[in-house]
Amino acid sequence: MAELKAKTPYETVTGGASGPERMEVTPFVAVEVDPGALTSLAPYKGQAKALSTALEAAHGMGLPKPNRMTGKQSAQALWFGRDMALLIGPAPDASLAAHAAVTDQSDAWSVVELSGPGVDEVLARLVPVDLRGHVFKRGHTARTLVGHMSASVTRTGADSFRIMVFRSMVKTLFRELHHAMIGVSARREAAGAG
Amino acid sequence: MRFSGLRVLKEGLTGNKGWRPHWRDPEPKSDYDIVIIGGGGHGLSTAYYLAREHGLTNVAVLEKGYIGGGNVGRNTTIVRANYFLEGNSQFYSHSLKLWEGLEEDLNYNVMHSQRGLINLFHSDGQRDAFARRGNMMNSQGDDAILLDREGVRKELPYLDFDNPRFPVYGGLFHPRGGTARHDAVAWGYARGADQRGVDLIQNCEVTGIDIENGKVRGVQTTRGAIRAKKVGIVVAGRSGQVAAMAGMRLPIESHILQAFVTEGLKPCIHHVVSFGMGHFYMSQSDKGGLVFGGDLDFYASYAQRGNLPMKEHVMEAGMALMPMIGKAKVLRSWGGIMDMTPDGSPIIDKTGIDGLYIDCGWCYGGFKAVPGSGHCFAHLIAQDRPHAAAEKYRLDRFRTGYGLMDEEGTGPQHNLH
Amino acid sequence: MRITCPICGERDIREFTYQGAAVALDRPDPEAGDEAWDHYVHLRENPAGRTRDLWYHSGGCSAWVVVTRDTVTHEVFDTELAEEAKA
Amino acid sequence: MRIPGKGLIDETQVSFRFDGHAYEGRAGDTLASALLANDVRLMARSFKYHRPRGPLTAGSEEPNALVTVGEGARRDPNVRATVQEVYDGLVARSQNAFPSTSFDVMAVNDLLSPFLSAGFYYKTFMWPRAFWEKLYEPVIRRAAGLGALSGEPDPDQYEKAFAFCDLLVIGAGPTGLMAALTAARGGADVILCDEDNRMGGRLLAENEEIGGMPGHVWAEEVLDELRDMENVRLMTRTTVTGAYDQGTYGALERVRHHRPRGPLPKSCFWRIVAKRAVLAAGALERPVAFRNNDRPGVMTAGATRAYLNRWGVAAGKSVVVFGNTDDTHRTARDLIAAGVHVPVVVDNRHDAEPQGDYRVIAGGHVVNSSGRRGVEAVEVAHANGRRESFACESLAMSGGWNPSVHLACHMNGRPVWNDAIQAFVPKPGMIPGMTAAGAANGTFSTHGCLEDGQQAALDALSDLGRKAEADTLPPAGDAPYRIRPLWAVPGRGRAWLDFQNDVTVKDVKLAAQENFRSVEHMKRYTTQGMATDQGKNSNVAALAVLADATGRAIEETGTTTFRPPYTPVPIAAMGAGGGGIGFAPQRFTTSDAAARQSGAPMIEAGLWYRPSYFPKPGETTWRQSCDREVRMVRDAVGICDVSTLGKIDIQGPDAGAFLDFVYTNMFSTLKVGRTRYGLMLREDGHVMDDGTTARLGAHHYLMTTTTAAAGNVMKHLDFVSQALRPDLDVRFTSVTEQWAQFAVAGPKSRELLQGLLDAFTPEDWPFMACGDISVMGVKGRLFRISFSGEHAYEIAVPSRYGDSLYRELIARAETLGGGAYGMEALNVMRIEKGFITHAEIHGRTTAFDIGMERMVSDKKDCIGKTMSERPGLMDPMREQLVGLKPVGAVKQLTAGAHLYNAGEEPVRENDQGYITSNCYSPTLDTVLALGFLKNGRARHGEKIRMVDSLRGLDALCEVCDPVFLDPKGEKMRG
Repeated sequence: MAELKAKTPYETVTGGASGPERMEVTPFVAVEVDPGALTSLAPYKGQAKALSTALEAAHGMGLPKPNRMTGKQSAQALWFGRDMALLIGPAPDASLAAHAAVTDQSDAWSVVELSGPGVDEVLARLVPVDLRGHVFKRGHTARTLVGHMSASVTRTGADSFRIMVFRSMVKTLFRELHHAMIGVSARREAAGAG
Repeated sequence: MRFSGLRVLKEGLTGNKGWRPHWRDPEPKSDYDIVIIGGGGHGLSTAYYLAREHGLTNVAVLEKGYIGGGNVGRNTTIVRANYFLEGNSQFYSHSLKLWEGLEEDLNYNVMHSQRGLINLFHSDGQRDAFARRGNMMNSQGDDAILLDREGVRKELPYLDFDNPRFPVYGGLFHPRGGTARHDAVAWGYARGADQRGVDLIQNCEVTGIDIENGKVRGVQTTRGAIRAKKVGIVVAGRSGQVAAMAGMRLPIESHILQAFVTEGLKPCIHHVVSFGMGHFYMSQSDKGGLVFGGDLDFYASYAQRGNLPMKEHVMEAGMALMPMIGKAKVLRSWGGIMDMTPDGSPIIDKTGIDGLYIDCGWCYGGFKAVPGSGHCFAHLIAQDRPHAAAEKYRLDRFRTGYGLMDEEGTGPQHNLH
Repeated sequence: MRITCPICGERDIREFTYQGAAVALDRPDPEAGDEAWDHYVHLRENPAGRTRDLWYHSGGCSAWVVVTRDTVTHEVFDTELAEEAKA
Repeated sequence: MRIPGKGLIDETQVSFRFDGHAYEGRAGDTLASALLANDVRLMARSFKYHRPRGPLTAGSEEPNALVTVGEGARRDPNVRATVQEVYDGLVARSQNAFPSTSFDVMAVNDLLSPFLSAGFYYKTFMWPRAFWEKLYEPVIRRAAGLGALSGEPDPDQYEKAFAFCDLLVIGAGPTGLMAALTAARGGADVILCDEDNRMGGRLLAENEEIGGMPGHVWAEEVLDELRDMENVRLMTRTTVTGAYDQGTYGALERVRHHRPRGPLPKSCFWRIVAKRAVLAAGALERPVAFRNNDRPGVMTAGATRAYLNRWGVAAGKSVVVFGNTDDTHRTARDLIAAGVHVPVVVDNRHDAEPQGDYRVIAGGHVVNSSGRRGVEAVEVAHANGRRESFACESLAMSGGWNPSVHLACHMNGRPVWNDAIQAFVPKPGMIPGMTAAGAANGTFSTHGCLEDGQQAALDALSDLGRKAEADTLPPAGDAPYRIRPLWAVPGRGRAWLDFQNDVTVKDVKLAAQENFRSVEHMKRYTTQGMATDQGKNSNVAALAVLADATGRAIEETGTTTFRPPYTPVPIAAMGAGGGGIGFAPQRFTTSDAAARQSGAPMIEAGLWYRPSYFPKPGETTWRQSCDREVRMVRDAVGICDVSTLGKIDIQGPDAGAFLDFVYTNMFSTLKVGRTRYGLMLREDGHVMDDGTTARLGAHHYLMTTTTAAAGNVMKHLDFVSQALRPDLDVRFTSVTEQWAQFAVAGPKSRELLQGLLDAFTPEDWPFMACGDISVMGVKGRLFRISFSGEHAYEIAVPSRYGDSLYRELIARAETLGGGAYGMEALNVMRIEKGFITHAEIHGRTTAFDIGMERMVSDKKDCIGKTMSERPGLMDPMREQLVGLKPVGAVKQLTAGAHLYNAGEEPVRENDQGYITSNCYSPTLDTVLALGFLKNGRARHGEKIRMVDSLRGLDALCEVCDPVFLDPKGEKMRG
């Protein structure tokens, strides 16, 4: 019997199977990543603390405060909106469901890693939030807009961000990132050329 | 003094010394038959028609600032009769007919220009909704033509037909739609009312409405008390505050609508064009400026100014629809106060107080309604019964649910109409 | 205009969707009568000045926020979560 | 005329063209300075009288020298020659003149000016009526306007961006530089914006010393320090165009107006969010109104000095200077030092003395100019009335300076009159968080500007909670500003106020004579201040004239409203990203690629794309494909992607109670493993949305919304939960994107699934059942629901498998004689079944109207219930949902057509309803329609008239039940 084949969001939209999408406009790179399972955790009334404890016990980190991410590379908890966190990486432990609405979101989001020196400038073309390094530090996250798309934006390093938009909008995300990257890149070139 | 080309020639030859004031600045009398609160387009036209149609000239129009200083002087000047719900259909049809004779009637060139209005649609569903509208317009005796995509291309070749996010499927063409010179409308009515004996009192703010035993007796103003047998409230942008003086609460939330004009350009847009997917409409003024607007800023406001997100949205829509306008430069933006009702349609009605009448809730429809609103409001005040064209504009329709006119179908959220 | 979401912090209004007067929080009893319901659904105080209204942080965390602000100056005095304003 | 050795720009030559002629300029030149250097001063024609014009100013406020830059689709109209930088290959030409600026036939208007007085058009062109649109208006429109758009799509790139800072400094003259330096040294994040291509402001235009060095050198030193600081961002060529709420500013950066084509965006529109701002935008010089003051060669004195000192260009070999402050003398000194002849300085102050080797006429006025296409001489009146003529090539005039208060007034604040400087200044606090400083605040000495800028920065630092110290200010000029009002020189003839719009002193007086006495009336009647400079050059003088004509003081007369933008902003910049497909995000289903590969035309459904139909070889019309697809589903099996419907996962102990509150019908009673159709109302009792909701567990539901309403429903649920019923413990997550969901519909759907699902017992899946399944090893969900009226399922898998499953489904369907069906077929089948969509629930329909009033449970309260019971919403004469079939000769029914009683005239008064949806039903071989008809449910069987005047159709049809096919639902239940 044939198997159902999994595709990345970008592969799905383009009908191709060439692996995760990677787009480079020197010195910036945007690449589609597979962060593992994505599970939304929405604690029931009065259960946030209990959920945090259960999360800590099961996956090694507590519930993040608003606008923050907790955890390590292998398992992260990303604040994802009012009364909601997104468990990234492992499959959720069964104990969590006692305290929270647990919903699989692994296929709902397109996840893109954007990096390059001074990459804040690229996102400054798309995101109405102050993402400069001394304000929006590693582990800071925001539910906000990227262009006209509802998004989650997280700083993952000095020069890198994780951007999440609805899976169906992945093409628009790459298109808008491309436009922004080209603009910043051309300015750098023009400034360099004097 | 009658205006004419000959008069302009004669005055030109004699140094333009003979021109007289277009209206007087009388002191308020202590007593009038009728006081109209509000010297905007609707108030001035009400006064004009009270005098012209009903012979009532012992009338004062009280204006807290300068006449024509409200929305009549800060809109996108579109004149149309393209509604599809009973009530609106007959009213705007009536108003458009008044527009069509307005210059002769007022002896004032308001530059009413029926250059045609095209509402674009971008899906089969929108086409069907516009077909319903167009058929209603025709059955009302107005004019509508359903254009297909090629028909639109013929009229508006500069639209983006090649790579648009929302392709143009067609358009509803309203040949009698168009524009007018907004200020001139206010001035023309003011002059006409003044010539017939109406007192236009500027810089006179109403501070209270005198009511005794359920009957109106007059108003208090910053220039003294004025008695009146009847009082009409027609104060777009301040309806809630003035109605509150009579103890009324209205089904109105006031919102900003921004509008924009570019620097003058040689003629490039003939019609009034309206986008179906992004709240954007544009026409070109006689001076060459592209006059355009979009949706409300969405939050309740009396500031007469808006914020950037809606400006950007409107201009993005402009670029989406007609990419040739990119290098037109926006010269000025401004905001009007839209009195939004729960169904997006206005109110012309008696109040619970004897002798007190109200004309309000014009949402964005106010400018084209200026003649019709004044004509029907004057009728209501003079005859104490509604004019047939405006009989659906009842205040109690929201409570009873009878005769709601929700053209947008968005329900009782005021800012969505 | 910028509004401070009680959860996310200060944000551009492009992230928010406006609803209308905060009277929407005070839903009448089904039997309250047509006048009470007319007031709730249709009639508005519509002040030129200080007002309380409801905004949805649609482009952010999905919180409903009650904003106290001035409709003439656009000054924002205070924001709180609708959930807490209600409680 | 270029003066060797003068100016701050380098010697690099650049070649450009203007009106077809080749010229040489220098890098750093503006088009205006380069043309003046080439002795070209006629650059444009005025708007109304088509008078010849040269540059009046040296800045963005220029009213005269507007040109068109570039060619073809890139041509850019109404560019200020005074701002446009020249570069190699620049092509510019004049506009609003035919055939040329030197000979413009429209200049006949100038001769007709007595008849073209203010507001003349309101008094004429009324007869005959039809002539307005046919004759008068076209002529007026052609004569009006300035430059022309290319008429082609703008091919340039534009961008928008956000920036944030502690302190925004607007303007980089002495005030702004000092403010930025102070704030930056104090540790604040600073953005310093200047509209010029080079920072320094008036320091680049004046002979002025700061700290013992030339002002421009001091400026460069400050800029060097600022450039090296990480907390400072310098933005040249960036005009702050508007001040908005809570410290938001709009700014336009001209990124590539000074370069030939390349990858750079043409411009960038910035939204700058600043905790504090300093308005250091300087001041603008006022021209003086006197007879024929508009001739090329007449310019402001400040512009004369700027051309001389910054660009090394003299406006003429001999220049008369006229003014009312010491700037007059500064101008004369600079000119003389550069070797330019100054025949006379006319100073309207009676105590004026020469400050150098030149003649002064104290208490005098320039009363007229003469010359052909440019000034050749001016006539001066002495204080005693004696007239004297002076030959000259240029006149430098100054009526004093207006602080650039504009941005401070963008929130409706009105500036206040300052008698000492005869100008309006900002009132503190007009923009929360913004302080005006320096010349923008009416401080005109260099020392005063430095002091003001420093203080404004210190105040801002203190507001920001930073410790700040005042450094010692470098010494700078601190001469007092002495001014004698000088607005309009009395006399005959036309004296221009608004140069571009050709508004003269006479026009303003005529407005007053006709009782347009309010400043707003005067503006609107005369068009004073409505030109591209928005009155920057003329408003205050016009006010003074109006005040004089109406016997009021200037402050009493008031100003008109200052509105954004400060200088015009291209629509393409503020609308960047909106063109083409960029206007809104595109959403693609997981089957999108497969559908396109099979040739399906895709149509927009909200932000989504969905296949319209799937053409097979030989099919030439959509109807052929659609009819086949309908038959295919009815006879075999069809596959359709339904993932775009909103899916909301609802969990929590109170989930059932919550759904009971948002739906009209009961969901707390629904069995686990079952699905129910639900109807949702708005609070005003009209239908909001409908859809099915499945109960997956005791506390777990999955709601389906329509595609169009998905976002709104989510918002509504959040509202009800947070704002109305926070007592209920329930949580929502949108899973629209998580699941790819496909309808498998038709009599062979069961057979198809049997081979596909890992364990499938059809008997376990009765109509409206739902639950987990395994599809080729992948966990999914199955719903036994139908929107086609057939025995049907919807199968859902995680989206990553969507493409794969879709292809598998199609392949299997094809082996069963089935295949894909699109939106057209879906629509036909739902009409056949009388299922409603947003064509019917269009926001004005109630449950009563669609015959679902019994779905409003009387056992409970729900959103919309109370208001749905308003008498007007239950009235039997409301338009009710009906089915319609043609019964006359005309067999067409069209959506949007209206209904009338048979035999009645199709006029609005007789309107009985309208058609919402129509189709040809291949199943029933007839045209069908759904519509709304007054009291329709009671009229089944009645014959009524359908009229579609737009399409010329007039048909007789029969009213029937909206369910045309299988009314008992045996097929879908069976």
